[in-house]
Amino acid sequence: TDLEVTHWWTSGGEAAAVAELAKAFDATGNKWVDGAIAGSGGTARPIMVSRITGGDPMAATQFNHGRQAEELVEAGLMRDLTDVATKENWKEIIKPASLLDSCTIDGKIYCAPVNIHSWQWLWLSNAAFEKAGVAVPKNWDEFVAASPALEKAGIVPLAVGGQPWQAAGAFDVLMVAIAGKDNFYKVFKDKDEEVAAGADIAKVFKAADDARRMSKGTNVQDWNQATNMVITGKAGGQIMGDWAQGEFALAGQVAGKDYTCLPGLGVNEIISTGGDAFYFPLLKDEEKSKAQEVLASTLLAPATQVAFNLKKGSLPVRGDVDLAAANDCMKKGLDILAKGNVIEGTDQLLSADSQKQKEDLFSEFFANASMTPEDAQKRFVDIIASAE
Amino acid sequence: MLYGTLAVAALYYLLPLYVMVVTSLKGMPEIRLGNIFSPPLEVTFEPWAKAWATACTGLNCDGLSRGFWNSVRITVPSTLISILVASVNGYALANWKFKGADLFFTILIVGAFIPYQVMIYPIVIVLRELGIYGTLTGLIIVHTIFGMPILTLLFRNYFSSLPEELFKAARIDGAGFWQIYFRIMLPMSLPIFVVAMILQITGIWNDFLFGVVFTRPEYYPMTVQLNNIVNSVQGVKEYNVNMAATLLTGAVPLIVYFVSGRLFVRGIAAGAVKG
Amino acid sequence: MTGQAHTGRPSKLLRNLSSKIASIPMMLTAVVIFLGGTVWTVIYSFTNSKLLPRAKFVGFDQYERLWSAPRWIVSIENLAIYGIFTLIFSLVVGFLLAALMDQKIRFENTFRTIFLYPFALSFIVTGLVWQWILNPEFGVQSVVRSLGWTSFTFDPLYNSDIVIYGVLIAGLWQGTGLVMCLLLAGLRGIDEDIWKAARVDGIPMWKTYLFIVIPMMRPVFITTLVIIASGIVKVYDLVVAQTSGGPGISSEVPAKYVYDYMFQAQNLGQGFAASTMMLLTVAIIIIPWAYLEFGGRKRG
Amino acid sequence: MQKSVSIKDLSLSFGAVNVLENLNLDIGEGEFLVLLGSSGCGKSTLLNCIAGLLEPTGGQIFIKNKNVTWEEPKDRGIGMVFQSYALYPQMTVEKNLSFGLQVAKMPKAEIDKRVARAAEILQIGPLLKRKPSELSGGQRQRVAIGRALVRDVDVFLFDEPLSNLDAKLRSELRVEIKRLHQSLKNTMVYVTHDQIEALTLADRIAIMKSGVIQQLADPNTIYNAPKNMFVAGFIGSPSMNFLRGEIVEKGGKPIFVANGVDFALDGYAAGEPLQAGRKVVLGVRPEHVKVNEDGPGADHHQATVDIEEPMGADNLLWLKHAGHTMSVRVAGARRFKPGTAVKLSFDMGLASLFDAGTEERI
Amino acid sequence: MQKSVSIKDLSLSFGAVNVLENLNLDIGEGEFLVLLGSSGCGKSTLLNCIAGLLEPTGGQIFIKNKNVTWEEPKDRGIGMVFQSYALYPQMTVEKNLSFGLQVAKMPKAEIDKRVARAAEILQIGPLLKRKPSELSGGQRQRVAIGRALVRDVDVFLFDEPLSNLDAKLRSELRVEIKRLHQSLKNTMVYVTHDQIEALTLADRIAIMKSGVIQQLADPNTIYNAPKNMFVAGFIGSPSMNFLRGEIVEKGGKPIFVANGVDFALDGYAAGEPLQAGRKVVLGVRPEHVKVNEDGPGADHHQATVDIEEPMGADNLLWLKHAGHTMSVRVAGARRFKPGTAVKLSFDMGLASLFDAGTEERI
Ligand SMILES: Nc1ncnc2c1ncn2[C@@H]1O[C@H](COP(=O)(O)OP(=O)(O)OP(=O)(O)O)[C@@H](O)[C@H]1O
Ligand SMILES: Nc1ncnc2c1ncn2[C@@H]1O[C@H](COP(=O)(O)OP(=O)(O)OP(=O)(O)O)[C@@H](O)[C@H]1O
Ligand SMILES: [Mg+2]
Ligand SMILES: [Mg+2]
Repeated sequence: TDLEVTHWWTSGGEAAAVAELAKAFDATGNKWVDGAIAGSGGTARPIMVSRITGGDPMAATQFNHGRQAEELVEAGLMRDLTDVATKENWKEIIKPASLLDSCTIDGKIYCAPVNIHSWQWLWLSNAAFEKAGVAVPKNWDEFVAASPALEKAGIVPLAVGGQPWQAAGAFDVLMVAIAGKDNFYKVFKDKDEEVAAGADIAKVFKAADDARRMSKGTNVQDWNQATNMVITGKAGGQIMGDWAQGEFALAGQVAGKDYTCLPGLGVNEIISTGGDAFYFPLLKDEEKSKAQEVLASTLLAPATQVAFNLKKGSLPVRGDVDLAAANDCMKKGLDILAKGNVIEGTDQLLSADSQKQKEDLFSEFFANASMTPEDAQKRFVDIIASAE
Repeated sequence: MLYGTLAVAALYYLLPLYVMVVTSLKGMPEIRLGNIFSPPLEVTFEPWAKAWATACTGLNCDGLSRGFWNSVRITVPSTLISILVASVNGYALANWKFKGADLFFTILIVGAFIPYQVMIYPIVIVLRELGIYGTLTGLIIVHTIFGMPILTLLFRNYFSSLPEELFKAARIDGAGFWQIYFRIMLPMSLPIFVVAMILQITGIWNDFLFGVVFTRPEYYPMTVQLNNIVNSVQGVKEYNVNMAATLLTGAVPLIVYFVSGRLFVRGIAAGAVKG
Repeated sequence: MTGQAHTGRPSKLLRNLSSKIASIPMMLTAVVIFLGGTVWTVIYSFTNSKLLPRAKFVGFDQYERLWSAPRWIVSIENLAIYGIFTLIFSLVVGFLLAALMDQKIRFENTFRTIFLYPFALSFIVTGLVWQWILNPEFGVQSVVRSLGWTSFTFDPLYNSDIVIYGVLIAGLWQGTGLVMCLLLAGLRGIDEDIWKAARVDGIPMWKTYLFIVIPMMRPVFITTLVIIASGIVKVYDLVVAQTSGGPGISSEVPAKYVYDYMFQAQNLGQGFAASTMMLLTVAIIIIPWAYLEFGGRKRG
Repeated sequence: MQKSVSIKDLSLSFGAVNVLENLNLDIGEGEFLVLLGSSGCGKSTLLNCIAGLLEPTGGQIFIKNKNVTWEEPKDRGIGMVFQSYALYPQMTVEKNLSFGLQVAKMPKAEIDKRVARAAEILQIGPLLKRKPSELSGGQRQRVAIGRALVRDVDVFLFDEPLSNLDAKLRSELRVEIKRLHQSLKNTMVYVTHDQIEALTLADRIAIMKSGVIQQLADPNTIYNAPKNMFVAGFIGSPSMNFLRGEIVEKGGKPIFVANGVDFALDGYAAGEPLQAGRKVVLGVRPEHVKVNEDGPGADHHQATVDIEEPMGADNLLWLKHAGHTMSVRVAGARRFKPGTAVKLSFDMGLASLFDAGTEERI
Repeated sequence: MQKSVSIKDLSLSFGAVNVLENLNLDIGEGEFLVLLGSSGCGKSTLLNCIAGLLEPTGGQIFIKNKNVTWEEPKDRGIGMVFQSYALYPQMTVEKNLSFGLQVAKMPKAEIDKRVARAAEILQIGPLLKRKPSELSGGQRQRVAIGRALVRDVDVFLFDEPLSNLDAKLRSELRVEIKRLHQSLKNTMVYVTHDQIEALTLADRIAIMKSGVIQQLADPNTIYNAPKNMFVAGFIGSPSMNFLRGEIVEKGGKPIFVANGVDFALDGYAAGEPLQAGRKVVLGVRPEHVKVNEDGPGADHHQATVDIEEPMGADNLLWLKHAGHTMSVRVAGARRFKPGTAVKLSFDMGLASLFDAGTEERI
């Protein structure tokens, strides 16, 4: 049976990873009809939502798991996967459990997580630092300290692409690294305005100010172009999720040798468990509904998980798979995961609306040097105060 | 002096086209060297071939070729139907005015100013209720709807500018609504039909939003493919492929323009400018 | 169509029946889509609908939030700047070109095609090309620098203060051709004798244009203005393709705000409120015009 | 007289503007009726009502005693000819003629017969294969007439059919239309604002002003016994001379005095007694004033030539006479230099007297 | 006669089309010259050359003995009045009049004086604050004339100034223009295709055909002694009757025979001897034929009335006479039913004879 699957994985590493999913599904005798929409989730999601609400749903679609599909589920447009999940024992195999929790609404499971994406990475170009004549930094502070040397060498210290979510994401990473996990939860989970307005967070804004200074001259839009700057040594580093690794891999670079990765910015080794999940709209066609179940279980099959995540650079959602082929950075991530040093991603904690406001704030902040950290913090507090 | 000014202006208008063409004929190494205005040292058609046939979006690596036929399949019926509907409306408004017709028309014209984004939701709902969401029919209807205000205005103005006595004579000859439309008005309206056709072909061919929101992937028009190719950056941006893709996508409306530009101005003079 | 002799007045409804039937698509579009859609939008702007429309009314909350959102304010400012300059420049440039073209020049067709062809390209394409030409690393700036002026800086798309003018350049490139065409058609409609009279009166060319011809072209200018204005309000694709609203939020426009909040932020209520504000602006500009143009006047 | 077209209490308004109000008009079978009036007086509106192209706000229209007020134009037995010809530009002449018949699904043979007959009557046979754009103005107008002709209608309606033609063609086609009417004997309703056309073509003329028929009579009556000053002034070129004055009793007879000059009224057939002291207006047509000839008044009517307008066959003199300007027409050969003093005489049998208040003929 | 405008060997072509070729014309100081010709003959082109609005391909133009061939229009001392009025629609009448003066930087007081004077001459004082759209056609034309008036020019150029007006207004404004000329005494060049205007206004008329002046003479000569058949046929409405025939010797005198009917030529002043056998055309104007009156030929010229066109003051008869149609004008009071047999007589002193080949007057 043909199943149309929509997603926004169109960069080189991503496309290669999707190909693995498709291959696995095709192997079950069905057919994966690819519905890629380029231009990141911001472009793709509206189209997906329109199609689902418009009564012409695809068979499966990517969302960031978290709250993006909440209302679609509530409106009864999405398919309940509880049967498959119980049969395949997802509760047991999916690690960390919070991933499945994000798929659960009123005790029913509505999505199949496929990977864990952690935002908490700083990627550094060894070549760039060599050229600038400084050692590759071990943490954020060293990185900040090294930035004048990089600048002098004509290298942009920190690449931050123009897409709003990159700036917002970088801030979240700084938050965990500098203010710590507790403060992170207080602000984003409990929506505690006082903490948000407090001195700890002010430090984060200071760091964001540094980051802003260091990112001057990036002049690219897409995240992978920014990553490319690191790969080619035009930039010193980039705060970006583990998906960036796919790009390094595609460019034939080797972790540790050509580039360095610092989880939690080297300050606070932690992994955030955002990620992607597939949702399955309710279909009338019975045959397709059956195939949906096949797809769901295929996505979580150990072999698929390995193949997919190796290409994508993300971590598998099940703890029981063997990732011997994983590279250095990935192994670092797996270690941290094994230690249980995890936090939830902001997509899981905040509504899309608050996320968007946050993106607006930080994309403005990063682009506009005249906005003081204090002002930005004030507006940040407002957003947190009104968040649901 | 006169020609000098015109030539300078023409340069400004031609520059981007020049850049597109030149870039699309260069190889990537040459592009990295810098100057976008320098002519290619070594002309290569590879970017064109790639843009047309092998550029990837997600898993599909058949470039623009698939989108091209979809675009044709969307543009042809949408153009024809929207023009047919709008011309009949314009004709009814100009010659067979009934009470309240002006009110509908005014609403329609104000509708021309509504940003498309605002209308997406209501239209999704309407199409869903009609059960044609995601079909080609649905998309054609959407194009017809959004083409209607400006086209109706054009046709109404044009038909109003035709001598009213012609219409009266036809009525005395016993011709009815449709007979007058098909046998008297249509044959006299070539210029305005050309204008409408150009506007619709360019508009529909270039449309991205409706094509992606109101259809499913097997009908995605060329612009969606273009967007995908341009936005799916794999490593470095392949500007030459992007430019080739852009030119390929723009080729159809451009050709339509070059071929019928003369009639366009004549038609504009007849339809748009008169009140 | 009716062959029977009527002794009395036939039903009002049945008169012009074909015309009414033929106008059904127009009536449906006008009422269901444009009117219905608008009313629906306005109503739901008073709710807190998120991903799906829900009739939970929250009064003016969405509007309060809208007007306190810096991005909305920036969008409005940008639209104002973009709008005013587009109006001015496309009219001025369009008119100048039209006036030049009206001098019985040779190669008129060639020039006209050159000025008009960008109109055949989509905003996506326009945005992309200009993004590239204005890119400081290999566009105009780098070319000028490579010619020796190393301090030359021209990077509108990467400078928050002037980015909207970068968008403007592209917008004008795409749109002035049509304006020129419209105005040229208008110029051609001016009575030849007016020119002669002005020459006999000894009025210099530019004064003839300024004081006589332009005032005479009022209707054409109004039509053109409406066409330009409707394009301005709707500007979206161009910004998305060229700058995505960046750097930061400095080239955001209202239509993009609407789209982003409706779909990306999944806050339909906010999107609807922003739409309603846009509609309101449009209505204030358009309805008086539409009334004058179409409502008040009957066909002679 | 058999009635062909009969209009009862016809009213028509465009929005708030009443163009026609309670208009009544009977047109006889085979009559040539001309509607004459200045621009905007409602002539076309009336004609369009008869044709069924405008829907009256009130009243009824009968054609051949059948109420056609709500009929479609094609069912009224009328044909119409327009000022701008209104030929279908994309069709050949033949197609233009046969279009209406084809629409009516008439058999081909019959259509051909009728087209041939119309072409013969109008002598447009050689033009049948041409497009309207390849015809001269006069030929176009002939085709337009042919289009009504082929449909074999009872009533021909003409809306200023000759106004777009130049003077020479106009006078040629005028004769042709007259001849056509003499041979076809259809009822014809003809709208014009050219008084020459009205006078030469009409059996009866209806003079309209602001939607009201001022006088309906044969051309001779209209010209020589206009019912009021409007009609009198409207017909005749140059216009009738109007002299304002009053009736004075002199020698037991009423005479007319204007600016201190006497006019004997001998020969004027007044419809009512002329009381002394009544303010009246004397109307005299330019060709009814004799210059330097014997006749009534020649002894005391002195005038000076102000301007002379030689028009070939005639010579038009503008005279200063007792404080007013008077136009007088003399034969083309009789020339007068400006400044010449002349004697005038008036034939009251051809003059008109109007009440100065009501402007009606006395 | 002092020359005001003098045109020497003027040629003008639009691309391959020669509109004017080696045209020569002298216009006297204070003369009213009318250019008369049918549409497209080049009248406007000639006028535009004089005005400086068209650049001649060859030849020279002198105004007041100054070669102005290459001068700007404003420097030629000419004013021009257009058929379509060409008023600046968004300016008031006052502004229309003064705009040219303002541009020329004339002092305000002087401008006001001139505008006031023009307004007085043309009686448009009360209209000064109005916009052209609020004026009637006649008023607009007056303003258009005023615009030339304020500039105090030597030569007025009129391009069909009255063609857009209705008949009545036309005759009124005609008189006004005539009066204006009598009081201003400027040189005026007036283009028209209305022969009445030409005949009544002109000191001299230049009749043009395809860019060539056919005859340049005073109206009387043009009307009564046309130089060729084109001029003869062009002037006069209805047209001169042309009878084709030949000269026959009878009783030692040349007579004219057409369709077997004799016309004595007594009284015709031929410019050359009339040889027997010469093919000629006899031209007789409708008003020079007498009906049922005594005169030359009344004994043997029989005719039947075909159509009668009563036009008020006159009655136009279309007669069948010896195998051709002849139009004859009689007084309006004399009515003839179609079919009536009548006797005709001809006054050869007023007729014209043309060579059948060259069409030139004999
Ligand atoms: N469609 C219309 N709407 C409003 N007013 C109209 C319309 N048609 C005509 N009128 C008005 O009705 C009046 C009569 O018009 P009509 O066309 O009958 O005049 P007319 O006598 O034919 O004039 P003309 O000689 O110029 O053709 C005019 O004052 C005109 O302005
Ligand atoms: N700009 C032009 N280009 C080419 N041919 C022209 C142009 N203007 C006039 N002509 C031609 O020149 C000839 C004379 O034109 P002109 O306007 O002088 O005629 P006219 O005597 O004024 O006619 P009308 O009475 O119609 O105004 C015409 O045959 C016309 O077609
Ligand atoms: Mg009319
Ligand atoms: Mg002319």
